[in-house]
This record gives sequence, C-alpha cells and structure tokens, in this order.
Amino acid sequence: MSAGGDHIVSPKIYVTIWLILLAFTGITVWAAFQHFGIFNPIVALAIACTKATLVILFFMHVKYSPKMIALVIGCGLFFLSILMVLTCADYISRAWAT
Amino acid sequence: MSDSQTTTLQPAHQHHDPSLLVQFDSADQQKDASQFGMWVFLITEIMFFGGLFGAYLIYRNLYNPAFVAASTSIDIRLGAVNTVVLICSSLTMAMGVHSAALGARKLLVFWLVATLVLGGVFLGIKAVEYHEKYVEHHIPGANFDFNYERVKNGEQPVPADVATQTSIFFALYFAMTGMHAMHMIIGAGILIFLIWRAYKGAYPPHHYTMVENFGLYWHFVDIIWIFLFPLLYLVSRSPVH
Amino acid sequence: MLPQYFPLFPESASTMSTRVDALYFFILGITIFFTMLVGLLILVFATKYRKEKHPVPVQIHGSIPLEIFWTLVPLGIAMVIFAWGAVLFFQEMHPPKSAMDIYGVGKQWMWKFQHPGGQREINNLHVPVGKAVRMTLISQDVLHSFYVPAFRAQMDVIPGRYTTVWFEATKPGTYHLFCNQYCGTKHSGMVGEVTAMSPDDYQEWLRGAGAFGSLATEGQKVFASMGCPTCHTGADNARGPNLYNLYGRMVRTEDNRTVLADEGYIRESILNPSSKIVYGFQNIMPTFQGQLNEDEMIQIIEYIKSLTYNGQLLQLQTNTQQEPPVNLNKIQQGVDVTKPGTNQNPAPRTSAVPVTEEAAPAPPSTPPAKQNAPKQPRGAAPQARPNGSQVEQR
Amino acid sequence: MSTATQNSLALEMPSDTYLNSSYGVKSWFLTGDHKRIAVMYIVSISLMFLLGGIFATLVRLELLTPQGDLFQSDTYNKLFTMHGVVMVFGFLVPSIPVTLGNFLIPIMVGARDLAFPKINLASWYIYIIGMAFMLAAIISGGVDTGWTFYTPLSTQYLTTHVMFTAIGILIAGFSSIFTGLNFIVTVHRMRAPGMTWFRLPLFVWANYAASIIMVLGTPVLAITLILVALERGLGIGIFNPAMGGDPVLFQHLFWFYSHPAVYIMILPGFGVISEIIPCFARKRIFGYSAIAFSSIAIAVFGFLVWAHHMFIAGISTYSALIFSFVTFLVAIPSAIKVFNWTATLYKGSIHFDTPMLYALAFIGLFTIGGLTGLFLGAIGVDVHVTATYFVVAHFHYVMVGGMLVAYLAGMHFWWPKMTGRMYPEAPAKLSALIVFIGFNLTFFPQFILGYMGMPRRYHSYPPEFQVLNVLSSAGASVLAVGLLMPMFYMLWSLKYGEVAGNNPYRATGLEWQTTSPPPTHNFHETPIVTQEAYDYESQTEEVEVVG
Repeated sequence: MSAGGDHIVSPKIYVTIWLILLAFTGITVWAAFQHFGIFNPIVALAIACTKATLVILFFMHVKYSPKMIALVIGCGLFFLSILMVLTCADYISRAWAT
Repeated sequence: MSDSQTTTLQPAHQHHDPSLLVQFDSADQQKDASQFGMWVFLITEIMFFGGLFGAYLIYRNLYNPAFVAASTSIDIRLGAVNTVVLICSSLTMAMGVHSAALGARKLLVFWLVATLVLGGVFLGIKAVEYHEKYVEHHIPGANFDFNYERVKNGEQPVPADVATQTSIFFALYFAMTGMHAMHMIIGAGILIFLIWRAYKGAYPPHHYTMVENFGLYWHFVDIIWIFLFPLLYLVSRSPVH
Repeated sequence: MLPQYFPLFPESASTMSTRVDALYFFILGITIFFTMLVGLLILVFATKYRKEKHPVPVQIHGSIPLEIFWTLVPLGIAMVIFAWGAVLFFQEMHPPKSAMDIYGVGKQWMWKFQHPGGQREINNLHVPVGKAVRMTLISQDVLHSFYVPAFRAQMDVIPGRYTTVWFEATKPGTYHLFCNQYCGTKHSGMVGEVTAMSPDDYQEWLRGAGAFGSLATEGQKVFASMGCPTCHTGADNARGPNLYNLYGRMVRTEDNRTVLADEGYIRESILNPSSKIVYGFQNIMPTFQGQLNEDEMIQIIEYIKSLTYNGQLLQLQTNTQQEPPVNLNKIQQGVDVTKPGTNQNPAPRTSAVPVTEEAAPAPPSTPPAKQNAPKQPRGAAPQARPNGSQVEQR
Repeated sequence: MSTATQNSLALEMPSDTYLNSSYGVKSWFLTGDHKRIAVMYIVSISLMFLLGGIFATLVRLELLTPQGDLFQSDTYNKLFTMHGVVMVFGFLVPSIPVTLGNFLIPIMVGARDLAFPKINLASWYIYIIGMAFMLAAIISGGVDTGWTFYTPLSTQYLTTHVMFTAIGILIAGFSSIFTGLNFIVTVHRMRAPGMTWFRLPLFVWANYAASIIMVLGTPVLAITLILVALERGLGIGIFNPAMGGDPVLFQHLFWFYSHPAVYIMILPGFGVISEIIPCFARKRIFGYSAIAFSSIAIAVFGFLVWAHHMFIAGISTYSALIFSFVTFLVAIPSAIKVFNWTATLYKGSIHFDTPMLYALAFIGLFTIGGLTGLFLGAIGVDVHVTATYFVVAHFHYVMVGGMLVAYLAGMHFWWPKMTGRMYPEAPAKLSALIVFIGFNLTFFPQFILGYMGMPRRYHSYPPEFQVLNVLSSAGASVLAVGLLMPMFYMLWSLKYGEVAGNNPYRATGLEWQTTSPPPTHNFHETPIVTQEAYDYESQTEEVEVVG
C-alpha cells in the first residue's frame, strides 16, 4: 500500500464539506423544534451520522486512503454496536420476562 | 543450522534519511504504520466513548421524561454555537494539513493557530455552560436540585421523582462533555507543541505525518461532539403536545 | 461416618435439584469422556511416537474432513447442552402459578424474611415441603445473592428492584442459606438456615411464630397512613387508578405501552410515579421515595395484591390459622378498572372504601360510597372470618 | 533438546547481542529495544506474580479451618481482593504479550523492532505507574471490593482505597492498549518480505487476536472505572439505585471488558503451545489455518458472551438465553485447537523436553478448564454453581492450568533465545511435575466444593467443607514449591547454564535463525521468507544427515 495521506484534497472540497456541515447543524436544530414524535431522535441521529461520515470521508481522508483504514473503522463500529445492542437487548427484554 | 528460510536481501541498515526510524525500511512504511496506528488508537477512543453512549442510551430509554426535562434546561444556543465553532476548527485543521502537504510553512502555522483559537473559544463557551449549570444547581452531587431554577423562575417544578432522575442525565452530560473537553484540552496542548514545531519548520512536505495524525485526532473529537450535540441538547425541544 | 465429614455431593432437597443434577451429570459425562479421550490420545501418542520408537516423523498438513468433524460434533453436543440448560433455566425462572409468596430483604449482613401472615424471621426461613415457594427479594443496600445449594436455587438480590426465585422443597430438613454475592466485611457471616417442614409442622410453626397482623393488614395501615386512599378511592372519578384486581393484569400507560402490574410495577409506581402513568390519569402522585422502608413497601404491595374482587387472597394459602387480612369477597371480576368510565360493574368502585374506612386516619373523602358495598365482608375486620375464603386452600 | 546442544560443540555466546550492546541504567530505562523492554517486563510481572502469590498463600492458609481464625474478616476480604487485582491486572493481562510477545513478535515477523518503540517503552512506564498506584493502595491498607468492583458496594459502602486501586487499573489499562496497538500495527505493517499472513507463526496470530481485544475492550473498562471514580468521589448516581442508577449496568460495562480479558490472558498461551507442540513432535502443526482462524473467532465471539457472568444478576431471561447460546459457540474454537494439537502429536517423533511437558500438561488442564465451562454456560446449572468455588476452580484451571503453564512453557522454550543459555533440564522437569501435581491437588477439590455449594469469597465456611479445603491448601503448598523452583534455577542458568547456540531445539521460525541472544536489531540481515511456518520436514532431514 502506498502512503495514503499524500493525496492532496482541494480546499474547495473542504469548504463545500464545511458548508454542508453547517447546513446540517442548522437543520438538526430546526428539526429538534418540530414535533416528529418518535422520529425526532431518529432524524437527529441520522443527521449526526451523515455529518460524521462526511468528516471521516473528507476531512479525515478516508475516501482517499487504503481500504484497510475503512476496515479498521468498520471493525470499531461493529464492536461498538455489539456493546450497545447486546446491553440494550437486556434492558428492553427485561420487561417481557416474568 | 538450516538457513533455508532466509537469504540475504539487503543490509539491515541502509538508512540515509535521518527522519527514518531504524525499524522501518522506507519512509512510506513509516508513514503508513503511524497512520494505521493512529486509526487503531481512534478505535480505542470510539470504544471509550462507546461505554458512555451505551449508558446514555439505556438511561434515556428508562427515564425519557427526565431526559426531556433536563435537556431542555440546557442552553441550546451555546450548544449550537459550539457546534459551529468546532466544525469551523475542523475546517481550519483540514486546511492546516493541506498547507503542510504543500509545504506552506506560514500558512500551516496560521491554520494551526486558527484551530487553537477556535478550540479555545469552544472551551470558553463550555466553561460558561458549566458555570451556568453550577449556578442552577444542576451539577450532580450534594447540591443538586433540578427544580431550584424552575422554582426561582416561577415555573412549574417537575415531579420529585423525575427531578431525581434528571441527576442521571446531568451525570452523563458532565461525564460525556467532560471527557470530550478533556480530549480538547489535551489536543490544545499538542497543538501548541505542533505550532511551535511548525514555526521552526519541522514539517516539510512528506514529513508532516505528525500534523496529519493530529488532524485525525482533532476531527475525531469533532465527530464526538457532532453526536453529543443532538444527544444532550436536542432530546426534545418540540413544545410538548 | 465418613460421608458426614467428607461429603462429595450436595443434598438434593427440591424438585429442581434432581433436574439440575441430571444435566450436571450429563455434562459431567461429556467432560469425563473428552478429558479421557484427549488424555488417552496424548498418552498413546506420547508413548507410541516418542522419539526413541519413532525417530522419523510423518509430516501431515491437516485434514479438512477431520476439522469439520471436530467442529460439528462439539457444536452438536454444545447445542444439546444449551437447549437443555435453557429449558431448565426457564423452569427455574418461572414459578408455578400456585406458588406461595415469601418476601426477603437482604441487608449487610442479614436476611429478613416476611411471611404473608406477618411472621418475621431473621437468617432463618421456614418453608413447607411439597409446596412451591416464590421468594420475592430485594436488598436494602448492596448486592446480595440468595443461595440455597440443596435446592439448587440462587438469585441475586438487588437494591431498588425485586428479583424472584422459587423452589419446592421435597424433604424436611435444615439446609444452608448463603449470601453468594460478595457484600462487604461480614459477607461470610450472611448465612442462615432454611428449614423445610411437613405442611402440618409448618402450620404449627406459623401459629407459634407470633405475628401481629398479616402483611396485607399491616400494608393497609401503611397505605392509609400515607394518605393513599385519598386518591385511590376506587371510584370512577377518582384521581388515582383503581387498585382492585390490579395485580397480575396488563396496564395501559399514558404513552401507550402495556406493562404487567407485578410487584416491580407497583413498587415503581410508588417510588417513581411519573414513569408509568396509567392511561387517562394525570401525573399528580407524589413520590414516596425515602418515606417507606423495604418492609413497608412489601406490606403495601401485599395489601394491593390482596385487593381482589373474587376473594382469591394469595396469602391465605399459608395463613389459614391467622385472621385473613383484607377480604373483599366474591364480587364479579371487574372490567378494565384502570380506565375511569369504562367500568361497567358498579360494585368494584365502592369496594375500596371499606378498606380505607378501616384505616386509622381515615381521609375525609372516602365515605360516600360506603353503603352500597355489596355483602359486608369487605372491612376485613380481623375477626370477621370471611365465608369460605380459605376453604379452597385447605 | 540437550542432544542437539551437545552435538554442536564449542558453542560460544555471540559477541554482539542486545544485552551487551550498551551498558548502564540509562541504556535500559530509556531503551527502545523491544527485547530489553520485554526483559524489564519479565522482572516487573514476576514481582507482581510473587506478590499475588503471597496473597493467595495467605488466603489458602486462612481456609484451612472453617472458622475465620487467622485473619479478621476485613483482612481476609482484602487478601482475596488484592490477590485478584494483582494477579489479573498485574500479571495475567500483561503476562505473555508483554514478555514473550514483546520479545518475539518483531523477530517472528522479521522486523527490527516493533512499529512504535517509544510507545512500547511508554507502556512499560505506564504499567509501572499503574502498579505503583495499586501498591500504594495495598500498602496504605488495601482494598476489599473483590477484583470485580461491583457497585454499589464499591462506590458507596466501602471505605478502603477503592479510588487508588481503580486509578491504578485504569492506568495499567492504557499500558495494555499501547501494547495491543503496537502489535497490531507491527503485524500489519512490519512483516519481512515474503512473510504472508499464512506464513506467520501461530504465536503471532494468537497475540494479534489478543491485541484486538486489548484495543477494543480496555477502553470500556477505562470509562467504567472513571464512572466508578466519579460515582464514588462526587456521588453522580449513575450506578446508585437510590438515584435511579442501575448497578447491573456496571456489570454489563465491566464484563464487556473483563470477559474478553480472559481471552487476552489465554490466547497468547494458545500461541505458545502452538509453537512448542510442533517443535517437539518434529512435525508441522496439524490444521494451521484452523488454529489461526479459531484464535480470531475466539477474539470476536469473546465479545458476545459477557453477560454469562450475570445470568442471575437480574438480567432478562431472554438476554440470558442469547448469551448462553453464544457462550456455547465460543467453546467450539477452543475445542478445535485442542483437537489439532492432539492430532499434531500423531506420528510425530516426540521429545520430552521441559517445554513439551508443560505443553502437554497445558492441553490436559485446559481441556478440563474448558469443559467445566460448559457447566457454567448451561444456564440451568449455572444458577446453582455461579459464584461458588466451581467458578473459582474453573477459571483457575484456565488461568493457572492454562495460561500460567503456557507462560512457563514459553519461558523455558525461549529462555535460550532470550539469555543465550539453556535452563537446567533436570530441575526443570521436576518442577513441571510438581506444578502439575500441586495444581490439580489445589484446584480439583474446588470443583467438588463448588457443586456442593461453597460460596467464593467466604472467610469462614460450614465445617463439612473442611476436608476438601485442607486438600486444596495442601496442594497450594506443593504448587508454590513448583512455581518457586524456576525462579531459582532460571537465575542460576543466567551464569552457569549451558551455552545454547542459535537453535538448540532445531526449531523453525525466524527467531531461531538469528543469534541467541539476538543482536539489537534482531537480524544482521533482513530475512526473506520463502516457506510457511513449521516446516519441520527440512529440519528433520538435516538431522538425518548430521546424526
């Protein structure tokens, strides 16, 4: 694998991403004041995930880096989801058990 | 003794480049390794915050009314401004790495200083928020009283049991933002070091891995905040029913 | 006697213990088989292929069929054990419907038990043989664990939340009761004895144990002294939900969840009333955090459990010689009593009243419905033996 | 094998080794050399092991009699707590990775050093600081939470030095993270030309798998301990039921790390055994890829089973079922390993040197340790035996009978590589035998005690358990002798041991290609790997020629 970081990203892309991130910040604040019921947290988290993905892909250069880096991130998120899902599974299903 | 597995390839030490550490064969390998290492480190950070996020998720499900009440008591303006500040600092950081890649020393120093300033603004606003919470008796512990502020303002106090549970929200709030702020402070420290080194010209093109890795760290801290903001400030701002 | 000083196997004294032992011996068999297999193979190979006898090794890369074989066979065995263990676990976690209740409170470093008839014990637990006992357990401080090895029954005892464990003793005797979750300095002193007795002896013991009043009657007093009847009148327009026939029913909450009204629900509703507001009601109930100790909480719960229309008083099963606590007899099953206005049966609404009337500081708002309470058993005046309420249990 | 050593006459110590390349305190304490750091770790974890061993001895002494007559209850509680804390965090978690792993992984992959030597050195200092906190807690009166720190006992009820200990473990955790990070990057990025993934020795695979766990699990422990510290120091209420917190959440977070942590301990042990068995059977390992993948499978599945420590802790029944199910799945890769090791012996040419004796003992003891895990994984039985001496016996069979025996096996096996001199064979064999006997005598009775229902962490116990406890304590004294012996003869061999030569066992693997002890940068010339690991065919043929 070659040195991944040497790919030079144009500042235009950075600024675009930056603007999108700011826009999403505005949207998420706006959305929080709307009454979407159960969708409120979902919308908020979806926006947060989008923003995070943009930062990872462009600011952190993962889009231009070797696949291995993406694999490492995926691995970390996978184990994070194990922690979350299995712990929550206990709390959610406690109510079922009698 | 069999030597069947090995033959001579090259003398072990054929390094000319003083910045190439002895354990590496090439600058590329060195750069790859340190970047890879940085990413693995960031994974540990994900898991570190993951424990807090997990706790948050569980308690939010258990005590939703308390989380709504407590989240609403936080100043959304400060949170939103801080989000913007941090996103801007991510941009300046990315621009810093970009300047380093181009070998623009003065620009690099400029962007790093800008990042440091924005980081400082973030921490300053954070301190204001913490102070507000302190004044409002919203810091978990002996002086915690969620209804203190509401009673003072003549608002309807929340039921006592909900008020107790808001303590959990604030515990998580302070643990999460506190850990995040701690990362910011460590980051600022490293940043000062980087600025000094960059000013001395220690990061020519192709040898700015340190700047790049620090950039990864800084963006990671930004990402954590991107999640903290909706989770802590935006639980539910919509007028209830 | 050697076995007395050198026992190798625990006493087996509950219906569950033989079932646990069966799985234990099954796994033990597998363990011995595989240990022997691996051990023998090593011994055989080590002698047969030692360097003196077998100087030239044969290079073998491996064998896919073999790998598959010794992946699938252990997997199959593991799944059998898993399924067996899971079935057993479900039996261990689900007490029979007919189980009698005993309540236990753990605290550093003692066990306090309360029988529904009001008998209290410390570090001793008397149970009848041949009758399933469901222990409802809670801790006053740290984690404990209720462990009776002879019954193969164990459950952690947690502060702030009820856990349950059940067993049915099969032979009279005295068995160890251990706290099996490290709980501080005198952890090893948090031990007691479980005495299993024949039903007759048990009744005898209950009589002699000197209870002042059953848990439900005690609970009724606490209930009244906390002012609960002010809102929980049982009337249609009451500010609090009707508590009759509440226990064991599914309750719809304000945010459209359905929750089972068990001991944990009742406890939570008293301590954190905001968390599960019954559909159609306002969140006006104050919390009773810090006002009730665990014993009083158990009494209130037992009281609420006793509030039934058909007189199925759970505690009577163990309590025939005691005065029955609250008896509200033979009234037809209510419909959904939690929803004001949906209740077609007029009777239940009124039946809460006599209860409050019994209580010492009777709140002013109760009287109106008094006179149309059907039959008169309700007051559960300690001596007024209800007709037939204990017959079925004998 | 001593025959080989005698064959190669007039062996001399190499002139240029990592040990004599430079002298002085500074050259050690500021070194970046992974081999020197490994040696520093060996000294430190041996001291921690001694300390933990002393606590264990005192615990076993107390348990000789049913009455708690030797110590006060709180003293006894401190003893078993400190035994657990010191052994788990001071010895078992670092153990093989930081010593043998540190020493061997760069050499085995054909690198001059780990990817980040400074971080490696930092991890040693961090470990030492962590241990200093722990020792401070011990010296200033100890801690009595049990090594599991269950809340709310640890956060609200105990007045001992919980904070110090927690901070110590937190700090030591970072040492573990750094080690894991270093290994992962080294394995990914530092392999010599030709060293493909499937030519890596299984020891590297095993340590790689353990590193994944270190990197992913330890941070969760860190944040959990921080929450405990906040709860204890400031009363934030996150685990306090009176404030709405859930003590069971602590257990979830704690075991999310601490269950995989047992795989951090045992996986490198698997790696050691996978090296030793083929060497002394003189044949390639049976089912290389099965063993390699089973290590990774254990690392991954190991993260899915943590709540099997909590079956009766008040978790949901359904959740318990899932965790039990995955627990049985994680048993399979371990079984695969055992079968493959056993199959490796088939038609080999088996030499009974000390490392092999330990390795064979390992297979037997680990088989028992693993199979007794089935009792605990089967929820129905676990309800009865959890938190009894059955659990104590089970994990000591895995941790002592497995991990510690593997550690001893590895230390003997690579001792000539690390020091340049052979350990003395006769006392080593004797000590292996004593350890085996003493170990079984100590811990086998505890299985019986456990099923009879003797709870763990009991200062005093009902008299009918005494006979078995006396047996166990007697065994412990035998075990102690067996474990102390190596400390003496190993030190003796440093000066008087036979000079080993580069490859005293005629083993494969890059570490045997370089000198013993290796030079500072491991190889005088960068190796190129052309063959898979465990190519004992060529090695054996050569013996035919020589012999």
